[in-house]
Amino acid sequence: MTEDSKTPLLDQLEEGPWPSFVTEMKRAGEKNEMAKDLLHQLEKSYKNKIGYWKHGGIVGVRGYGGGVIGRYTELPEEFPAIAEFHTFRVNHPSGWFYTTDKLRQLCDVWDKHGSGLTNMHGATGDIILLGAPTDALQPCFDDLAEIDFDLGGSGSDMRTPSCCVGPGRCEFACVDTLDLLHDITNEFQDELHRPMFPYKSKIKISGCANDCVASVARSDFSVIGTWRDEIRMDPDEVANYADGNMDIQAEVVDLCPTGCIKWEAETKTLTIDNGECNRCMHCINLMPKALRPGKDQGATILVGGKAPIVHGALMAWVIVPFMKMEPPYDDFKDFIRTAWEWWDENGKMRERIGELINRLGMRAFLKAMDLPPVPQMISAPRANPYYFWDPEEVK
Amino acid sequence: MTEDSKTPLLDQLEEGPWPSFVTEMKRAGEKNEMAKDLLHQLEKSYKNKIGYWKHGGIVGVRGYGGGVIGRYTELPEEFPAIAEFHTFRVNHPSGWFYTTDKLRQLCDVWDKHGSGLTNMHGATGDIILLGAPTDALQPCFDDLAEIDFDLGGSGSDMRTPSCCVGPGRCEFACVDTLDLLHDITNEFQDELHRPMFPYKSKIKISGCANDCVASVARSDFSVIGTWRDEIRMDPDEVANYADGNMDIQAEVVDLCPTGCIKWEAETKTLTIDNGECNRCMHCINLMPKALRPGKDQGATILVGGKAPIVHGALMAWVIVPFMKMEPPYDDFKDFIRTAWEWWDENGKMRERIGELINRLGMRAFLKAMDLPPVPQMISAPRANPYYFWDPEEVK
Amino acid sequence: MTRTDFGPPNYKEMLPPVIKENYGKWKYHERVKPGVLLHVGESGDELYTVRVGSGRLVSTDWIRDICGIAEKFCGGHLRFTSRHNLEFLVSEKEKLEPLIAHLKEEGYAVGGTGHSISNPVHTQGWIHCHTPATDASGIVKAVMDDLFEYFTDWKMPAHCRVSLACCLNMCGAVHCSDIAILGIHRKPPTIDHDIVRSKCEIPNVIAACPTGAIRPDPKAKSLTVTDEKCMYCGNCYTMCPGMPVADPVGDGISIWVGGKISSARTPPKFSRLAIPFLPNNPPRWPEVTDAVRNILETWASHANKHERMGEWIERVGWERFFSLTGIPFSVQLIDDFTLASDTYRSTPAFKW
Amino acid sequence: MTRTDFGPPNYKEMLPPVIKENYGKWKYHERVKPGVLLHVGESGDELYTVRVGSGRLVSTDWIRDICGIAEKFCGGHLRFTSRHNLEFLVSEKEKLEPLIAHLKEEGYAVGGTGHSISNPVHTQGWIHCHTPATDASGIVKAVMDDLFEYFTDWKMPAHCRVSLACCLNMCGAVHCSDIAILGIHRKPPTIDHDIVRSKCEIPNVIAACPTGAIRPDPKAKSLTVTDEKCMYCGNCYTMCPGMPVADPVGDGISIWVGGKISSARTPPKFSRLAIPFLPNNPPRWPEVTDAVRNILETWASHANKHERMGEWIERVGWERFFSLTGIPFSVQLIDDFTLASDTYRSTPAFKW
Ligand code: SRM
Ligand code: SRM
Ligand code: SRM
Ligand code: SRM
Ligand code: SF4
Ligand code: SF4
Ligand code: SF4
Ligand code: SF4
Ligand code: SF4
Ligand code: SF4
Ligand code: SF4
Ligand code: SF4
Repeated sequence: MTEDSKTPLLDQLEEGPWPSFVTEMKRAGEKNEMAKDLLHQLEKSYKNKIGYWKHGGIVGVRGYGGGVIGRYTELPEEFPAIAEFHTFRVNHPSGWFYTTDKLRQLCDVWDKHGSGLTNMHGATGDIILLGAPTDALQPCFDDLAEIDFDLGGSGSDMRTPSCCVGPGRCEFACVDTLDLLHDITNEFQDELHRPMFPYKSKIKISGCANDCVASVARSDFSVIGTWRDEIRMDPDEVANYADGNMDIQAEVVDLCPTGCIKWEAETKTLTIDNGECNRCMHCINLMPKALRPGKDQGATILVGGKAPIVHGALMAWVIVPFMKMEPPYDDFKDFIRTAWEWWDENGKMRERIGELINRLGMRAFLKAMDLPPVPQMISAPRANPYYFWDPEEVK
Repeated sequence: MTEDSKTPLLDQLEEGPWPSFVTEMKRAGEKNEMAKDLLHQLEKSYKNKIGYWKHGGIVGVRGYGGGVIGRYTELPEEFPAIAEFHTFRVNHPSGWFYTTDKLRQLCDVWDKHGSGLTNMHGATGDIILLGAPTDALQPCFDDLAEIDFDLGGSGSDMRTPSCCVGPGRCEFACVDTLDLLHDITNEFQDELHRPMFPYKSKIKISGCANDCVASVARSDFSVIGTWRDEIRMDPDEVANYADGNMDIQAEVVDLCPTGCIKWEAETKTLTIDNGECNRCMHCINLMPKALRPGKDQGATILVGGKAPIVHGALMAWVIVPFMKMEPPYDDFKDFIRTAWEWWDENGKMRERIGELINRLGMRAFLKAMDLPPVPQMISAPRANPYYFWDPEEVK
Repeated sequence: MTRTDFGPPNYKEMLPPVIKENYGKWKYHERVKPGVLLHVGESGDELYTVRVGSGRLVSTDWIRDICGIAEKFCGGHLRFTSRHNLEFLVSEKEKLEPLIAHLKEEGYAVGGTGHSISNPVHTQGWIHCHTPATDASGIVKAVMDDLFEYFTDWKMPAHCRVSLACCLNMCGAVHCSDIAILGIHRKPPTIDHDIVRSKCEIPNVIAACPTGAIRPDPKAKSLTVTDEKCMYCGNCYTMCPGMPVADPVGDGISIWVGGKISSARTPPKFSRLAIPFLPNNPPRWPEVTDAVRNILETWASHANKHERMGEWIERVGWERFFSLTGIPFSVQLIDDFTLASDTYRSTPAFKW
Repeated sequence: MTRTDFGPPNYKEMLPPVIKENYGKWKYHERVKPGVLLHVGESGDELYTVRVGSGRLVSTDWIRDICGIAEKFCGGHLRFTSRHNLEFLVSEKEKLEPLIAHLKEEGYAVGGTGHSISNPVHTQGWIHCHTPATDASGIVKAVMDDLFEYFTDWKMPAHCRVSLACCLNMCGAVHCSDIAILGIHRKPPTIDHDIVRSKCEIPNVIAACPTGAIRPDPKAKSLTVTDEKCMYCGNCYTMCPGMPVADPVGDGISIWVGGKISSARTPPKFSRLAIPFLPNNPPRWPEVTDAVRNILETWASHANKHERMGEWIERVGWERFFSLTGIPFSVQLIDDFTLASDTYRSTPAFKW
């Protein structure tokens, strides 16, 4: 840090063990004016404790209704290079797996057209290419298309779906998250690229109840792998865990939420009353070598998760306790389409599907989906007497 | 049951081991036309599956705004004796203790003026004298006054408060429920007898967290006895329970909600980490001979309990975690008065205080009560970011 | 001038001597046998309580009867409980068994203490209220006849509070009962325009409707109800006799379970809807008594010791409650009122 | 015509050979040491994963750097995680330790697996968004520098997810995090009437306000805001640059705790407000880093093994959370929004 540094505050964030985004901005700034101006504008924000971006008109590329977020600085005179500083949302491959070849191609395109700065990745899962002027958008996209990178979602469309690593590297996966994701992303290209809904709609897929892609909290459609039969057990490996340094009683049995698992220390016997197991994954997580999900696998589908705007955050709710999930995933696609249709017909502007269900009632949604009510949908029945009877029901 | 019984349906309810209200109605009907007509109208209800009462004008006695519920049959031609059939709500003595002399006096008055039927007691706690014509109301009340029975509440007033048996017969009582009840009932005679509030207001007092008067569910002001120091323990009696047929580990320790109680079977030692005890009463309930509430006693005051009309039932909420409860109970009376004042000023017609708190926010209520927010008031902090800051707070 | 505001009789004058002497100085209690409690004072004094079930709707004759008994065995003292049972207070141990024998002879129901069901708190029903969707005393009688063994005996893992209210007003703590029997209307009011025109103040009726379901019908000089907005509360009928909600087909019973008042072990809980509708079937409401018995016995045979209905259900899960009781799960049970979203399940961890 | 709708690159082409061969046939995993996982296939094949912390906001140079490393040690394959960490996938065991050594030499942060904190999910902040109440990357950097030992080591009883969002939109799963750092505005928009008149479509701005706080001001041909109704969401600013909500004094940070996503043991939970406001204090936000460390360490030293933040708090109670952390309890924490009444305490059973 030289004495006349123009970024004395940010410079302090180059110290310390955690990777420094300031260093990254400086690296990009060495070859790119946009990155440099961005750094200086940020320094100004740090000084004045306020942001300097404004919302602008809609920008984009031909044939797409979304995928680019328009952004303009409030201080174009001071920071001319970022007068226009739009970001691309580029659809990532399932599970965020890359070959280095592919990544290098991407870097080349971005160095050519944009700031050289990226987010790997955005909170929805896209590759975020951070900052390009309006003129560069189309050429940049053309080059991206050349190397087979398509855009992700933005605006009132299906957003880029994402999934956990699943069968790619996880023994717990009860659905082929990577394949399902790739399949539906391709199936719903139109919905992804052309805003047509009342608001955004997100799909996230986790292979098991650990929900490593946080689907339950932040997707309108949360797909979570599970099984219907019995946890598979290798008794020898159970014993091995006990012989290791695991206190099976305290760490596994006492923490089982249903109390359906028992441990006999003398005989080193673990027994599970599978009928009472709620498949929470805890015991399996602790003893992956000894316990495995059952073989009759599929997914639970939960609907309605979202952030707090406007009525408070929602977690997604169980709507289909179990659905088989095998290619071509027709049941699942039909489910999504029917739900979208209902939402599209009934939703107000900027009303997510969970809010719509809340407004019109679960009853209306289940009816539209032609689904039977089952206790798995609720944590408890109603505690109030305010059920509005349909005259049909009263005879 | 003779063949030409006029009450063939009700007659069937004279059979069976549980005391029969039909038998009671018949007993009263033998000397009283009102009771007889009531029985016959009820038979008609049983036949047609519908009630025959209507709401009528307001009836009452001189000097009182409530205490009598007006009632008129829809079928005065068919059942002339109950054309007017109003009930008295008579304020019971604390804890529903009676001398037989007192009860006999009451019976005499009621046989003289009314149907001879009663509810011992009504759900709020009053003695309900069931059915008298309009003309009889004042003379009946005069006779009641003669034997020192005053009216209870009805309409938008303080309703007849009630309490558990408390120190009268219960070793758990941490407040003198009977005395407190008697004292405040007398203190608030005006509020009890002259509707002056937006809606009804109920006070119930339980001596401990067992809440034997169900105050938390059905009173605007729920007073529940508790203590601040340590559970008193008699180790010898603990050992006696263990030597009896109590499985202390399973029945007491494993069910302690805070896990603060430990049992050493070999040494028969029970230890309680009182700092972590939430005073739920479970262990004391099971071993009253060995465990007793602490000595620094007082009450928790909860506010807002009510039935579901109109926004759903509410249970009362902790507002004062601890208040000493000793005569003349000034702190408590001030608390009630201040709360009523706030409610009276801000409440809409037919809005209970709990609903008002819900509408205006706990913040407004605490401010009006000049009470500091403490975590004991909540089961969890807010999960939504929608706090509306007071400009005063933002500097 | 009439005397007013003199307040209730002073409880102090009602207390038996043993209570006066041991007031606030009770040391412990024992549950002697079903229906009989023993309280022992620090002084060593003993007080036996014999609890007797009451129909609550009683005649003055009955009151005189029990006064006679209390005079004979209890020095002329008795009390009622918060659940409307009758309690004989015996300070002389030698009178205890004779009292019990006498009570049994006379057909009184001794029980209701400890791990038993107690008297169902209940309301007026067709006896005296204008908004009931069912009767109160009759159902209670039918249910208690059926479950009598659970009143006189300790056959359950914990205590179980059954309550009844004849309409949504829920007079009584019905909404927090182990098993609640609740009368419900299911049809909007029918409108008798003649009565409305002649007897009702239209603005007041409109204002009384909590859901804004009532609008003026200026042409007819009367009112209309938007049926889909009506939740059958009967507030309009209270204001206007031309708008009855009661209806022999629409009215009936709903069953709620798992509520709790005490804070022992777990906090108080609301009861939750288990059976949305059973028909009114007087005089013995067999559908209701069957349903209550089924729920009670399923709980009693599956719960752990000291585990209340709601605690048991929370442990095994509502999905298990429905599969074990065999009660069909229906759409009515799914909440869609103000706090609905707190009752939806946001986890794939449930039982099949 | 440009090509459109061809979809993302096919993941199959991205997978390293060991994954292709063991796809869906992994048998178990072991946590070798902090930052290193071993997955073993049914075939017996082994796959080591080395997890590396990332600042997420990275340059193309950095991407090329990591590509170089992956080419040297991993056959040119790598992946990112759902929390934006980088993972090197090593199929040849002999390359594992050299890779780790190389990473350490080059200053990469290896860690984030098992019972550690992982990369805080975060958002744009002052870097690229128009509604932030704080920065994102800077606070994350400050927090992770401070808590670095918890990233590289297993010193906690369970894993702990820290997340950050720079405004109420809460991009990311902030609302269900063990510790959430949330930027908040606290002042209603200031109105620049000239800009409103010249640049904004007044009806659209009014319609955008979720609380109905904005009304037309026909005289001024502009708008007014009812301050008490405004919850600072910035929706109006999105529609109209004449209504900024950002403000150096009003803006800052709130801290939320106890959220959870997985269903392991207990269902997912929302994070709940613990500290209503801390000032923006760039570049290192010491109030925030202190608060996060205090909460994390209080939990880590009191919780049982495998007990997440929210599980611990539920066990000991929120009153204990506040007394143990020493965080003052303030009125802002008491809910008064839609589901508020579900968060009030309806039992006298609490701790002092
Ligand atoms: C007499 C009465 C108080 C009164 O002022 O009238 C009373 C008296 C006693 N209650 Fe109660 N309770 C009485 C209504 C209640 C109520 C209110 C209600 O049912 O509406 C409750 C709350 C019910 C609920 O939680 O839903 C109540 C919850 C308890 C509990 C908590 C039980 C639990 O584990 O949840 C205890 C503790 C116990 O049973 O060990 C208790 C304990 C007791 C003890 C043992 C207290 C004592 O030491 O004397 C008394 C004898 C209990 C028994 O029947 O075995 N009492 N008790 C009430 C009798 C009603 C009846 O006729 O059945
Ligand atoms: C007599 C009694 C039932 C009984 O059989 O015991 C009763 C009877 C009536 N209640 Fe009640 N309530 C009775 C205790 C209760 C209780 C229980 C309590 O006080 O502990 C509640 C629930 C607690 C509460 O207040 O929230 C209760 C909640 C209601 C409500 C709903 C209030 C609410 O805010 O949700 C109404 C509706 C209303 O006020 O318009 C109501 C209204 C009525 C009315 C006045 C009907 C009406 O709308 O005009 C009933 C008159 C019946 C009649 O003609 O005799 N009654 N009512 C109880 C009073 C006897 C007594 O004084 O001892
Ligand atoms: C790589 C990743 C999936 C991916 O597609 O990218 C992943 C991978 C694994 N997770 Fe995860 N989880 C990943 C994000 C998550 C998330 C999402 C999040 O944090 O936003 C969650 C939910 C967090 C929450 O509950 O708040 C998550 C909750 C779990 C759990 C449940 C832990 C618990 O007890 O609550 C397990 C089970 C365990 O840890 O034993 C688990 C287990 C695992 C295992 C052991 C699964 C396996 O057998 O391979 C993987 C290694 C875990 C480790 O780091 O030690 N994973 N895991 C994600 C790594 C993120 C990171 O860089 O830190
Ligand atoms: C870039 C990204 C944050 C990041 O740094 O990673 C982002 C950035 C924005 N989000 Fe977001 N959201 C991003 C993921 C999310 C997520 C997380 C997720 O998708 O898993 C959420 C929570 C989940 C959800 O959708 O509910 C999220 C919830 C929101 C909301 C609130 C939506 C709600 O219903 O509550 C808004 C407000 C809106 O839509 O007007 C929003 C709006 C925005 C806008 C468009 C601001 C606006 O109002 O115009 C931000 C643009 C920033 C910019 O200029 O770049 N963003 N946003 C994430 C997208 C990257 C990607 O495509 O991968
Ligand atoms: S969600 Fe389950 S299947 Fe997917 S990565 Fe996590 S643990 Fe594995
Ligand atoms: S998966 Fe969960 S519920 Fe099932 S046995 Fe294992 S710990 Fe228990
Ligand atoms: S509430 Fe407590 S003090 Fe009152 S009777 Fe019940 S157990 Fe005794
Ligand atoms: S009163 Fe309750 S919390 Fe306290 S030690 Fe006894 S059982 Fe535990
Ligand atoms: S519950 Fe309803 S019908 Fe029954 S007494 Fe109360 S107000 Fe009347
Ligand atoms: S019954 Fe209640 S909800 Fe229906 S119209 Fe009448 S007042 Fe309104
Ligand atoms: S959290 Fe708010 S400020 Fe931050 S990126 Fe998302 S929308 Fe923008
Ligand atoms: S900030 Fe949000 S709530 Fe406030 S005026 Fe603007 S749109 Fe309305």
